[in-house]
Amino acid sequence: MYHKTGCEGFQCEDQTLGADLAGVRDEQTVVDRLVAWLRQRSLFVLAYGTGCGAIEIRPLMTSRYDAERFGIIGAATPRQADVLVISGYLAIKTLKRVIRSYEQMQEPKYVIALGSCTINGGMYWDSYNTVKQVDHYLPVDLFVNGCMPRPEALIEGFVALQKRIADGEKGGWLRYRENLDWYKANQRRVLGANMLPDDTSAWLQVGGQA
Amino acid sequence: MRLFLRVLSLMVVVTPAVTWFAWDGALVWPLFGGATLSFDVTPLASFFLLLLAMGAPLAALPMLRKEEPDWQLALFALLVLGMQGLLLAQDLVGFFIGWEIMTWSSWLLIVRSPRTDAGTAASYILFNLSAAFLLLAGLLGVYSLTGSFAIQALVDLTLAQGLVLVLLFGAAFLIKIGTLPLHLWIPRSYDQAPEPVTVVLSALVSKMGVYGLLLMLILFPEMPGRWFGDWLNGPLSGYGLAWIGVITSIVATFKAIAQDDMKRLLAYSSIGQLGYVTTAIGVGGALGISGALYHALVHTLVSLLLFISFAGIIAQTGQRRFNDLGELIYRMPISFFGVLIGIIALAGMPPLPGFASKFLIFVALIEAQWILLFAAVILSSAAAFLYCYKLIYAPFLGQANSPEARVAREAPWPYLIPQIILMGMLVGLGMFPGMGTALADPVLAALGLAPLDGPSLGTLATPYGGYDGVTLMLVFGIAFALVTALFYMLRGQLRRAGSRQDLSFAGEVPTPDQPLHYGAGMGRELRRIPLIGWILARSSSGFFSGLAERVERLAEHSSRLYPSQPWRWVQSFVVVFAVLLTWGLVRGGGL
Amino acid sequence: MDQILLQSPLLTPTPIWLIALPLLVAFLSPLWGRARWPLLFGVHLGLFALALWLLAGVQDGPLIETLVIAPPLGIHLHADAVSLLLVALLTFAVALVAAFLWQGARAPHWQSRQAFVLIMLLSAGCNGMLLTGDLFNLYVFIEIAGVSAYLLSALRRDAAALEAGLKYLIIGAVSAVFILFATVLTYITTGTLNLAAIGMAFADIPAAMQILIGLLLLVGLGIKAELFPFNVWVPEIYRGSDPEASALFSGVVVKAFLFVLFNLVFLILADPAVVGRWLMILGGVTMVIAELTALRQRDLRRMLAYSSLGQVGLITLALGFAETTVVAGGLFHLVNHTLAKLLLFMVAALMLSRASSGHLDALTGIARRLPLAAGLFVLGSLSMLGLPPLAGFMSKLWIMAGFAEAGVFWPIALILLGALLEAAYFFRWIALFYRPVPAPRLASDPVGLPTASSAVTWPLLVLAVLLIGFGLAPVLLEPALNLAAEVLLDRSGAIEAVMGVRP
Amino acid sequence: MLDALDTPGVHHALYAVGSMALFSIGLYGLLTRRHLLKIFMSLAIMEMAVYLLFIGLTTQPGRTAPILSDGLVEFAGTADPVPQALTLTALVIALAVLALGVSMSIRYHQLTGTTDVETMSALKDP
Amino acid sequence: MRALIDVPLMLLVTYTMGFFMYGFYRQFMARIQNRRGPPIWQNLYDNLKFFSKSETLSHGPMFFLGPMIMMAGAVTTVLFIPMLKDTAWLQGFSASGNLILVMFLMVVGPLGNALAVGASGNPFGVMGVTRGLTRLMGLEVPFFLGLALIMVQYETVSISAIMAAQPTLAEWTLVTNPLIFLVVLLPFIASLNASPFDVVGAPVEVYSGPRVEFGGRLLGILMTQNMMLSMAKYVLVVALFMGGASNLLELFVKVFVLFMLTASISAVFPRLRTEQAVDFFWRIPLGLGVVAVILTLWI
Repeated sequence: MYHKTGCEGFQCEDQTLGADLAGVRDEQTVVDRLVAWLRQRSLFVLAYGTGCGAIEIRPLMTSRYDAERFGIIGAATPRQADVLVISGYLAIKTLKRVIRSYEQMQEPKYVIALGSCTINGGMYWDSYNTVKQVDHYLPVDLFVNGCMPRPEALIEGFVALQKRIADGEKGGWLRYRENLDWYKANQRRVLGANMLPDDTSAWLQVGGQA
Repeated sequence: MRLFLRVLSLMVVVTPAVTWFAWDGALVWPLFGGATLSFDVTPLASFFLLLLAMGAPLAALPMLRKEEPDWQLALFALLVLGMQGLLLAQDLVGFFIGWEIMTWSSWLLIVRSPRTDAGTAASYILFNLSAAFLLLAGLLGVYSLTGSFAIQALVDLTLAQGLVLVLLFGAAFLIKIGTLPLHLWIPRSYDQAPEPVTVVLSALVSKMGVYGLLLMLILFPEMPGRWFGDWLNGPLSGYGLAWIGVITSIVATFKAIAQDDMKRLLAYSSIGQLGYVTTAIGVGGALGISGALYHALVHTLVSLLLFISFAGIIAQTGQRRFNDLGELIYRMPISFFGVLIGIIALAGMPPLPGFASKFLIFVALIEAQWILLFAAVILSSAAAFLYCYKLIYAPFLGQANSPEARVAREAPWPYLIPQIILMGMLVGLGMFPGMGTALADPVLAALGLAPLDGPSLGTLATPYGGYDGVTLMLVFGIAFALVTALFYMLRGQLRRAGSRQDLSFAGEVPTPDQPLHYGAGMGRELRRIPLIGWILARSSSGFFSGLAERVERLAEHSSRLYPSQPWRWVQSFVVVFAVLLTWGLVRGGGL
Repeated sequence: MDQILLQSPLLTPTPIWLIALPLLVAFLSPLWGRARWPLLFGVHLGLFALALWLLAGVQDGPLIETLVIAPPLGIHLHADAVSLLLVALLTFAVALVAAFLWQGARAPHWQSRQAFVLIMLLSAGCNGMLLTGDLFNLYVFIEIAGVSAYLLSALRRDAAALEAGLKYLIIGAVSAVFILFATVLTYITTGTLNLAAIGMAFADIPAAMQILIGLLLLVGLGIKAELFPFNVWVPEIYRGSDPEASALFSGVVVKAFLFVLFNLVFLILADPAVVGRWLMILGGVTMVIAELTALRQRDLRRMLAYSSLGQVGLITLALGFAETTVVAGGLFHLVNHTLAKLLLFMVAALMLSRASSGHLDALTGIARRLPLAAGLFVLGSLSMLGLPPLAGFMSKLWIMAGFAEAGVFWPIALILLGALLEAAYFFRWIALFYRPVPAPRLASDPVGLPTASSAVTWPLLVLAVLLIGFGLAPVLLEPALNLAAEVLLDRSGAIEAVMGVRP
Repeated sequence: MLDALDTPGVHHALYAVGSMALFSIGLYGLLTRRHLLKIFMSLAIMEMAVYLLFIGLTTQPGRTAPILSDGLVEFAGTADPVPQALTLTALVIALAVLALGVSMSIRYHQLTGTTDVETMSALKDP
Repeated sequence: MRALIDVPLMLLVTYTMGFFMYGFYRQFMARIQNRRGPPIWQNLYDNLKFFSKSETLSHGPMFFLGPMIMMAGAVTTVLFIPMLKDTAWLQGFSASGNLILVMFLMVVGPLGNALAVGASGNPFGVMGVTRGLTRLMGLEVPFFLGLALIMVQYETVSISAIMAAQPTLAEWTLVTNPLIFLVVLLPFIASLNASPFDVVGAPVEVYSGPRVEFGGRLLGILMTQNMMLSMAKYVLVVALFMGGASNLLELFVKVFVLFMLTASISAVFPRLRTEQAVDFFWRIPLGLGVVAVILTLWI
């Protein structure tokens, strides 16, 4: 992405946040709006429990924080999920699985990354086997900062995401499509011989329309 | 010569159809001692003759392939002749002759298969001959009572006479039907017989046992009522028979679920389905009998369809275990639809006719108020869903699990034509469920029961209510079409998965050589359910193999009676002579 | 009748030719050269025709042919409906064996003149046994048949054949001693050897002596008629002999002895029912034990031997019942067993000529080499088991229907049990024949011997056609069998025909 | 004194006892001997016993052989001719059988080098 | 002609009741767990969200047709159950069907699902199907035993006739023969795929289940048919045990009461493993059923 936009990590987020959404809103029909509203109102979460963030997801769903009241509920498999939550540092070994899970989700799909580890490596900044910047490999829609962020922060993140969805903002999955070559090159660089087969992403390359 | 043999055999194979359409007048053939064999078509025979007339030519089609040996068709023609003779016979000797021709010609068909082992060959012939000899004994019993072999109502029997005769005939027919625990010969022989032959065994030969069982209703009109008394609105003997049938079907169903070989599974399923028929006959009454006939009809069509489909698969892939197949749906689509229709009918799901026959049986049970039996039938019926699913999943769905399954091609036409015809028949019968009862009504009349007399062919009517097959089929069809159309009207696009390995697999990436097929293991965990585990851990094969071992040991002892030294021979003569002489002299009498 | 017969005894077809012709042809054997087998076949076909012709003439009463002095003092032939029926059967059987040997036997020992002479003698002896009306002549014919049988058994002249011949000879001699002893005692007590006269006088001799004679005859004839426990020798002999010879033993010799046994029982005893009952038990035991033992046999000839014993037991069971229907059925079964056993033994001969031995393993998969023979074996065994639509079924049904009519059920149970055991081993053999095996396991044709021509199968086909024919239409034989059964059971009629007075 | 013994009854009893003794000897031999020739000898002895019984019991002291020669012109005072004739026939047959047996034994001995029935085992199934 | 109005109306009623009841269920569970819970419309939102997904992955024709069969089966089932009594409206095609037919029609859906899952080639999905079929085997025995007792009691297999035979509270099957209701209740809950017998789907927690491969609009179809079929089952049980309903309001109230009962049971009992569930059905409800048979028929 860097080569196209000249930004990296949360710099890009700044850019995207600052983008003008007014034009988008005008292009939406009533049906589009309804659909967008429905999408934000019902988020099925595939919580990829990597790192310490996995422990933070659980209270989110239980009585104390009760994310269900926002229509957020867990999903068992990527096929049913709308949001992928990457909850912490990603080892290279885990990255492969995360990418696979992400590619198997059905569009529209969103990625929320938890904690500083996903932003810049965090306390694992010099580890030999973790991924430092997750958005080099997956189109993260939202980073939730902290080490680890509390469930309240997580809920805030979700609400922010819901708002962006309702506004009809261009989701990360479209970025993934547009910059597939770049994402794939990054992935290939890290994964090397363990690179995923392209059966889940090839259709994007041939210009597949979802 | 080959061509002549084939044409001749084919002509014989269509004779049941000719007989069914064009028979008029009786045929009489003299036997010794003034006895005669006579042949005619009775309503009951006519029903089963119809099954034969439909089944025989369809089953013969796969045998016409070049790959199949000549003798197969010729022996099959003989088998058809035997069954036809059995059905047409008006006397027990003719019945027995047909029965035995059927037995040994089918045995020869089985034994010439390269897969048949000695144990199977022996168990098939010994069980069937035991049945035949029990039948013969019963027939001679009837002869000693009436002085004639004619099939007629036996009245005024004493309890002992009746009991002995009923046991002899009943055991014979129950062996043929494959009732527990006398079913052991069925799975082995169905499994190991050549594929086109298994079709015949399951679809047609087993029905002859049903015919025999129904014949007993004619032979022993007093059996239900007089001998054992009543039990809950029905005869106790019928109650017993019904339980025998239902236990057979339950156990056979569980055994079927545990099989990992297609034909073996179908064999157990066949046993189970005929268990329903036995139950229905046990229930008796107009509903029970017509349910039995209807189910026999459906099972004939279904087992023809399924066995022919699987014969096609085996011919194309050379594999017969669930583990070694998979994903054939794209390579053998017509066979897939054949099996799909087959299992829907087999599982007794509406709108196909399997439901119609089961409905009749259920209503008969409710009418008789035999509720526990009803629950037991439901148990085996519901458990049958499991093996039905296994039947369609393991070969056609899932992932191809052997090189053959990956490159297989659609079965050749001799397999497909009968499948297409049978699918049409099943769907037609499902749409017009009244056709089955219309066919069964003459039999009911002949048995002295009130026919069901549906208002139209589209409805299956019973005194307890019925259903309309045409409406059902239309509603389902229209609903299906509308749902599919609406789905396409929604936004977004349907995308085909990039590869067969594109599975949600907990993030893992399965490789093509990973065993992703869940064929043979399916149903294995059922063993953990106490009842099923208990049933599956049991088998009557130990008893029979023990019996065989005892006989062998006895034979070993008796062969010691035949020494090879001359002086031993003379010794035994002298001893016997001396003993007899002493005994004779002590007795003091002359000759 | 006597007058007609005496006018031109040499030209008229009289029963004596049935015995004399084979003897004559046998003793003139040096004349025949290479035409021996056709001659053997032709002669027996002629005798068969003669027997049938005579059979047509004895519908109303037996034909008594005096040889030297008029009975009861002299020697006579007693040709009635049953003995002629059996003669017809046996000559036909020998004719078929002859045809088979003519076309099929290429081994040197069957090419020799000996074989020809021996079969002729065997045939003469058996016919004599069936026809004679004199106890001592019976002994003589038994010995003629016996000696030729011993030699036929040892014809192959290797160790196994000689062993079989020697054992057969020993046991035959023992049997002969017993029969001779009985003959002697009979003469001493009754003063006559004419069977009819003995029949008149037997009831008057002391009870102990009756039992002694009866037991001596039972042992002597029982050995030859293969009744348990006197049949212990049979498997050995059949195993050692060539199947062609065994066919003759089982199809011809045993049948003659069975007839002799029952003819004596029915003719001599005033009340054959008691002895008949014991013979039934004996037959039943014979059948069950033999069928049981056959289960374990691993050699084709041995298996066929036990099967033969079983069938003999069944026939004994039927004939011992002394009731017309059952006896007629028993005679029918006797006919069927002869036909089927001939077929089976000839098929065995064909198979042994192609396989390395008669052992189970050697014969596995033989059907691929000999499809027709295997098919005929199936046919023969089906008839043997009594499965429709073959003749064996009809005869068994006939017997059992007779028992059922009389309300006696234990023989039915025994017969069915026996048939089931029989099925167990016959079907095992058939299954083995049809088992696919790699070709190298089959032995190649014996080197140096020309293979049998395909014409060798026509006697087998004739037998097959007969088995099917009789199975489909037992009415063809019904009148003859019923008459034969009546004649066999009609003691007073037989005695009256000879002695002129009713007993 | 011995005349008293010279009655048919005593004679017949003697013959009967003698032939039974012979018969038993033969039977004993048959049951115990294993040599082929000894078996045939035993068989011959048994047959002899039967002949002896036959001849002995059908005649009486003082009777002559039933042969019409030396001036005898009628069958008076002769023994019953039938047993004599029959015995002769039986003897011939027995001789033939015996000869056959012996020749076969020799042949068997030539082939296998044994004459012991106990070791005959070619017909046994393994 | 009436069918043209009846059919959409019946489908609408079941669908509405479906999302409403399930929305209520989520609320109810949330309150029990001391949560605020989603709005009552949440199920509708979820369902429509799935229908508006832009990508739907298919594993081949059969994978696609399976949910269609399932939906068609659910629609047919709904249309063969009479909703009201004493009126000609909302009867659907129930005159052409009967109780046994309806019970078997309910299995058509799972069959379609099973075919689709099989076609996906995912072994986890097939494991789920096997579990489902196993549970079906367990629950159908006591369920049908109870239904058979009802059929014997009213001597008919027609649902309308059974409904018509219970005009007043005193004649409800629930009152005349409460034992049958006890027999049927737990299998009924299992047939709704509800806790404590919901290990088959295990909606959130277990990776393997029949729905493992479904996403997007296909999942929406599955959800819809599940809601409709469940409501059809409630309507059926109401008809059989609670005398049916004369108008939609009555129907709604009765279904709601029944729903409360089942929801309460689901809320308090822990989940059973498949084989435990089957064994349970064959011990407790079936044992009760046998007792019921003995009491009603033999005594």
